Amino acid sequence: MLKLIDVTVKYGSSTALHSVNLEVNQGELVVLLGANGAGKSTIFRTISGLLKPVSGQVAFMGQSIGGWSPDRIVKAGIVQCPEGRNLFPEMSVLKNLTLGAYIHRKDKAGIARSLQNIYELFPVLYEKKEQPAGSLSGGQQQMVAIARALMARPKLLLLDEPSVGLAPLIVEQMFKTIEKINRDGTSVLLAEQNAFAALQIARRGYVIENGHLVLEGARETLCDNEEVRRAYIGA
Amino acid sequence: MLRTEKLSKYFGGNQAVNSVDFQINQGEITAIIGPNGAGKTTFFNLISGLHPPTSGKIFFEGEEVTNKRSYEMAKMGIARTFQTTKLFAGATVMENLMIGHRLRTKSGFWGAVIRSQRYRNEERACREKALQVLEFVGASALANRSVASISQEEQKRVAIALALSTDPKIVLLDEPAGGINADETSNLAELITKMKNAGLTICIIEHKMQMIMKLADRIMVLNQGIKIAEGTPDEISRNETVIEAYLGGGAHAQAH
Amino acid sequence: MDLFFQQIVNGLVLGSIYSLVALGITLIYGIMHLPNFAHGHLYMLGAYVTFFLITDYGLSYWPAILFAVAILVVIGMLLERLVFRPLHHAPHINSMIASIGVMLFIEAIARKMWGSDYRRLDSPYDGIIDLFGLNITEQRLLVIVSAVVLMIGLHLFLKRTVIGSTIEAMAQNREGAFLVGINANKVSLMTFAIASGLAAAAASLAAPINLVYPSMGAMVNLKAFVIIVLGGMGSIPGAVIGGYILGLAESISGTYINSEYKDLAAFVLLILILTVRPTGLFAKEAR
Amino acid sequence: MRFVPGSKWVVAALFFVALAIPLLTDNSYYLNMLIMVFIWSIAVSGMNIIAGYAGQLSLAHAGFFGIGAYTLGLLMVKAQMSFLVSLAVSVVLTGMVGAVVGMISLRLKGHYFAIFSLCMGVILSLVIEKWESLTEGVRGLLGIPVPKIGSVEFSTLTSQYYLILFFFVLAMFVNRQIIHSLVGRTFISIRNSEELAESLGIHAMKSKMLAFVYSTVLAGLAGALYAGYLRFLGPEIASIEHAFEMLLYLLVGGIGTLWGPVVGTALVMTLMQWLQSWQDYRMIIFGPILVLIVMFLPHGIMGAFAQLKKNQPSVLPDTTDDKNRGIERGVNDRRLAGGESDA
Amino acid sequence: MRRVWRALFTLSTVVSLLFLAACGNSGGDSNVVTIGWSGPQSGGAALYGKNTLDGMKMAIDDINAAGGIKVGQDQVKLKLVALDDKYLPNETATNARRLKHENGATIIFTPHSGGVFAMQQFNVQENFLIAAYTSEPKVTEAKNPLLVRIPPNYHIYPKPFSEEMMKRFGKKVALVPGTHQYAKDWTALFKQTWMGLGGKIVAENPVDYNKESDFSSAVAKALSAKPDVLFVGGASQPTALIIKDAREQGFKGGVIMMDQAKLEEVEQVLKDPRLLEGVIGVRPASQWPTEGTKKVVDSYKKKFGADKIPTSEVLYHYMAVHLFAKAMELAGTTDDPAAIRAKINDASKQLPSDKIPLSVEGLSEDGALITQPKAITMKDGKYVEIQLSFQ
Repeated sequence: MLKLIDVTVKYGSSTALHSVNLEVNQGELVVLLGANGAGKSTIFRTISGLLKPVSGQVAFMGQSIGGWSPDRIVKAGIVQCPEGRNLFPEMSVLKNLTLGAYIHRKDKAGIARSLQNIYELFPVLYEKKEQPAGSLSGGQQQMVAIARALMARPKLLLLDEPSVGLAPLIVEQMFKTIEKINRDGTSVLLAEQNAFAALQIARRGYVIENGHLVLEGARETLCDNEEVRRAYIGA
Repeated sequence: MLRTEKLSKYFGGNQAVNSVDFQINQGEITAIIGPNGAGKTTFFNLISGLHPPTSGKIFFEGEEVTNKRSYEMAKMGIARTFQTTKLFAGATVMENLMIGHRLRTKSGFWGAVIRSQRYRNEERACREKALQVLEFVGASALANRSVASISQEEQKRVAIALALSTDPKIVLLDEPAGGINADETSNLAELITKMKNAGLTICIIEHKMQMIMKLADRIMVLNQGIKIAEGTPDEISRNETVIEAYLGGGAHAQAH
Repeated sequence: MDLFFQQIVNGLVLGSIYSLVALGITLIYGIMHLPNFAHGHLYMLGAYVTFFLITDYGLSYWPAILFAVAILVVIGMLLERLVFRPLHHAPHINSMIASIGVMLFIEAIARKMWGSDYRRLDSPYDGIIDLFGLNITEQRLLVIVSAVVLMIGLHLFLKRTVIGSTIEAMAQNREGAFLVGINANKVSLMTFAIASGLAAAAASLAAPINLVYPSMGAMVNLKAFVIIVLGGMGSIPGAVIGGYILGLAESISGTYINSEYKDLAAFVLLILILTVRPTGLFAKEAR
Repeated sequence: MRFVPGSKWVVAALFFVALAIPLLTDNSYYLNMLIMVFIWSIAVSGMNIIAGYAGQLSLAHAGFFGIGAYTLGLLMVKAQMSFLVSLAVSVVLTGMVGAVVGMISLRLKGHYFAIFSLCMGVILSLVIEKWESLTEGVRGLLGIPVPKIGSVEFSTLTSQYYLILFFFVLAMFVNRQIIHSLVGRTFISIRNSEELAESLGIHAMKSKMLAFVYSTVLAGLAGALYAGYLRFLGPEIASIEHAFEMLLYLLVGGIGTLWGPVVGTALVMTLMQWLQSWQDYRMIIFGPILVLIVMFLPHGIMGAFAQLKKNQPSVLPDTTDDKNRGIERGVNDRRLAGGESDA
Repeated sequence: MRRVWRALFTLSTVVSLLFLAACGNSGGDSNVVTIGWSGPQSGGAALYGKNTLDGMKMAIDDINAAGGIKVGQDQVKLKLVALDDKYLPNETATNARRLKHENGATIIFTPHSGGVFAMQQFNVQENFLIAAYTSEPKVTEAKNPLLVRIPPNYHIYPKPFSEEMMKRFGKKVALVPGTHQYAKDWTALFKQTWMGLGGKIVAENPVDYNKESDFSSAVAKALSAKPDVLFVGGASQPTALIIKDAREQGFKGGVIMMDQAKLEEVEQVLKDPRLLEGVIGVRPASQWPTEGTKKVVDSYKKKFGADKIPTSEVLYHYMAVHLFAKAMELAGTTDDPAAIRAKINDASKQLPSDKIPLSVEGLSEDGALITQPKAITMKDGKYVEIQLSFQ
């Protein structure tokens, strides 16, 4: 479904991604593990068209999307829920969600249905729908961000560290929700440093370090890998 | 040497740092760890004077410095690096480093115009300081390179050199090993040890656990702006709360 | 007391015009972070276009306004496309200078094409209304009412329609806007269109109570900048309220202090407010 | 020296050419143009210090030019003070006003500072225009005597030329000394990152104040020389159009370069003179040229030279850094900013 | 990198092309004498500048069409070189030097006092004649030997204006003049005269006629003092608007108009002559009762449109060019400014009144042309002439 072939990205003269090869198949939930600054967000930003690769290919559903503008990529079906959330802080939750469905803006009935689904998934958002998004707590904002991404009815959802800054209990909930979203048919690429929590719901994963993909494999392979354990727990 | 008392910082309604009591001891390497968004960098920003705390107190060498601005803190001997390597882009490494020692110089406008004796002495002192710290961090060869043209790891070294050129007592390092590879990380760890051996007090934020576990004398763990644990690396790695917070609830069983 | 109320009305007329122009500048600033110094000259163009549509093409007042707005919308979009979009990734100071270039160009073109003469656009609403003992011309009332209608319209557009809210979305979080599939170029094009249209509307409303001449936009432009700094750059309510504050401050200070110093009053007011609130009255809190 | 056309030998050669010019021509039009270029170069180089080096775009400098000019004029006309004393006082007074304005305005950042300073400029020019009892208002200040130093009277164009050349060379010398010194580097460090500079113990406000006051002093000096040369003053000299013009000279020449202000002033002024032949079309041609210049030579002429020489992006300030105000910038701006955290 | 080179190349090409083109213009012809002009062609005063230029252009075209002037044995044609100075004195100084040294102009016109003051610093040294179109008295106080002041002195108006208005409407006047220098000087003199005649000033509210977006609040303030007479002064169109605003706000008294505003232009804006009842002002130059005036007004209308009326700037400049041309003929030289100026007085007496508008009676000692304007007022729907006394 999504394929990155030898993608290299630079910031000025420093290379942020070195020939990255990555693949997400239809219906999969793939996790991208890596420490801070390893290059996870750079991959995501590249897929979403916010950064242009200097070389390599990004393909989605058989089409090369490298060099497409971000809005065109969203229309193609790749929607990102970024790490910084990037909500519209002064707009109400509802407005944020409505804008999430921007590409379907003519489909009023579809939007209403999506909203219904979202409220089932995150009941708290229904209660807070008239509040400005910026006034919500961190966890709720994270929910708005994911919900907003879902409103676009993505084929592939990119989730960049949804657990950042959330209390453990909420993290657990969040992961369950992500699992459910995936079960409902959306392919998910999840970036996490919370390795083991993420590996519980993902079937496959990649490990990135300093802009290189250093490891790739199924859940079991990664869980058992000494490198991964060492990198994340330090023991 | 540096101590905080119930230090808190709120951004709007969010508590970034919540009532943290913390101490950095002379000559030690103290590490601050915690998941992303735990408030580590905010904490650094508070103790380096970049942001004023909402409440609480900061003491440095026994003196209260709570509302001092960052340039005052720097003059007192607190130097820091930033998470994203901040250097003065476009200038050469040497030009960057000379600014680092500016706070120890006195000559101003007129001195510079007439190139007074004192000014020339001070400029020489800045240059010598720059060379000295470059040598210390093992980057002498970079002196005349433009900052934009050197590698990530070299930039990290230069950033540390820049902090050192202020003649600090404490150096606060914010993720010095972010974005560099394993070999480079171990070189960096050596450098940090070297700094400690040279008599500097160091406080470090880092995600690379192996490195921290080896380097640190003491570790504080922050989560959600709250200090959840403090102790030696051994104590920390056995601490249930830490594992819980760091690895996520469900991961607990798997981690063991 | 009559004088006081008379001056309030005059202040509202002035404030309405200022607000409409300032709204355009603040919208563009919110989206592109560009202080568009050429905006006052778009206002001037709007007045000329209306004038010629009425005198040379025999249109009546309202159709002329509509056409003038349409023409200015096109001009605004051309400017965005030809000048400001290519400069979007350059340092901001460059697009600022470019806007000065555009400003010089528009004024020179206007002078070349239409000469420097003062022109007078007659209002079709020349009657005088006696409102609680105040003499107000219909045109003045029309300026106030139309401005309020336009502002409400803009408000509804921005808040109630999905297309309109893309403008606010871009201003509040640019990257977030990209990630929900909003096309940045389309939004900035639309913003320029709206801003130029507002300027044209303001100009065609104001033209009958003043004169039409090539440098008519310069002072309005400067005042509009005072207003958006006053209200907080990029803030829409700030532009509206700031506009009325300035309009009223000018007419009141002109009456009770000295009319010669009232321009000074506007700027001093600004300094005072910024000394107390460095980011203006309605600026968003820095995150 | 890092800047190609500013290399020592070129500068020395140009200096001797400048000295020799009055011997080579008696065309007073050329001399007058050169004098104007010198005067405005001084003022623009002042703007360059605060905008190009310290990174704070000030549009108030036409106002300070006006203060310098009027102080000299008023002291010589109304207090019958000598030229040198008046010159000194006007420079000092401009600096003092600059200090007060700086204290209020330098707390603001980015576009706020730019537009605030624009309003300050408007206020200064309005004060000059409206304070009739002092400045004679719109009528203008008449009868400024011929500048005299000791027994030397600067009544001829040639003598004025040398007088102003002297101050021009002096100002450029001081600029050079400052720019290539710890003080200048301090300014640059603030332009690049106020946060980093402060964490290195640099009192940013103090340095910005120094840069601002010095830059207003240069503007004041230029104004005072202008008054002594033209010997008539109208309030227009402090107008906001002049501030825009100065910014234009600066940007065309190359902001943040030592010689940019001089090159830009000379080039644009000459260009404007040439365009006189087009009369009404002058601004119709000039406006688009300006837009093209910022599109294709965004770093100005000296910036482009520096780029050719160094084969890499030159030191270019973005004086209006939104990050200071917590606003996310556009997609590619991040790439330009060169690096970002991948959190 | 290539982009930068290309840009530098393009820029230098453009600049050198401009240079070549500019050089092409200069190049003297011995049988052509250049008249210089430096004034505003852009900015707020551009219209004023254009009017002065139009007058000069018409005069020069007429003279050249008639074969030029006869200087000594040669038949010489006139050429006008106009440079924009944006109303800025320093630009005037630059332009004057350029006109003198690049174009060989001996006579340089400028329509603003700042420019005149700037040129006075060096015009004797550099040997050219200033044709100053300004009423500023200080221009002539300096006794510059190479200067001719063209427009009439306004000192003669305030007294008869005041007397007439006091008689008809009353002694209370409210002032709403412009903030430009000419308006200020005029107002100062008017105030002195009005009070000297026992009148009272009930309000003084100057506004910037060129920049103001809405005059209504200034007018409202002035009217709130319940004046019998309103004093206004500035360019015609804004002046007309002020009168209109005042009438709309219910003012029925008299209006004294400074001579800068032209009654015929005010009329065009107001449309309804009833609004002009009680207005007093200077008789339009275009209504000067000479054959010459009528002729020039007609040819102006032919050139610019039937509804256009030449302003006094146009007519005075038309007249001035003829005057200087005549003086050159009499002096027998086109490049000796002192000799030309010495013949101005004679020339003014020899100008044919059937061809030249206005009538000039000579040159005063301090270098100002002597003309005799007249005043009119609207009374019961008709213009009535007011006698001006010359002391």
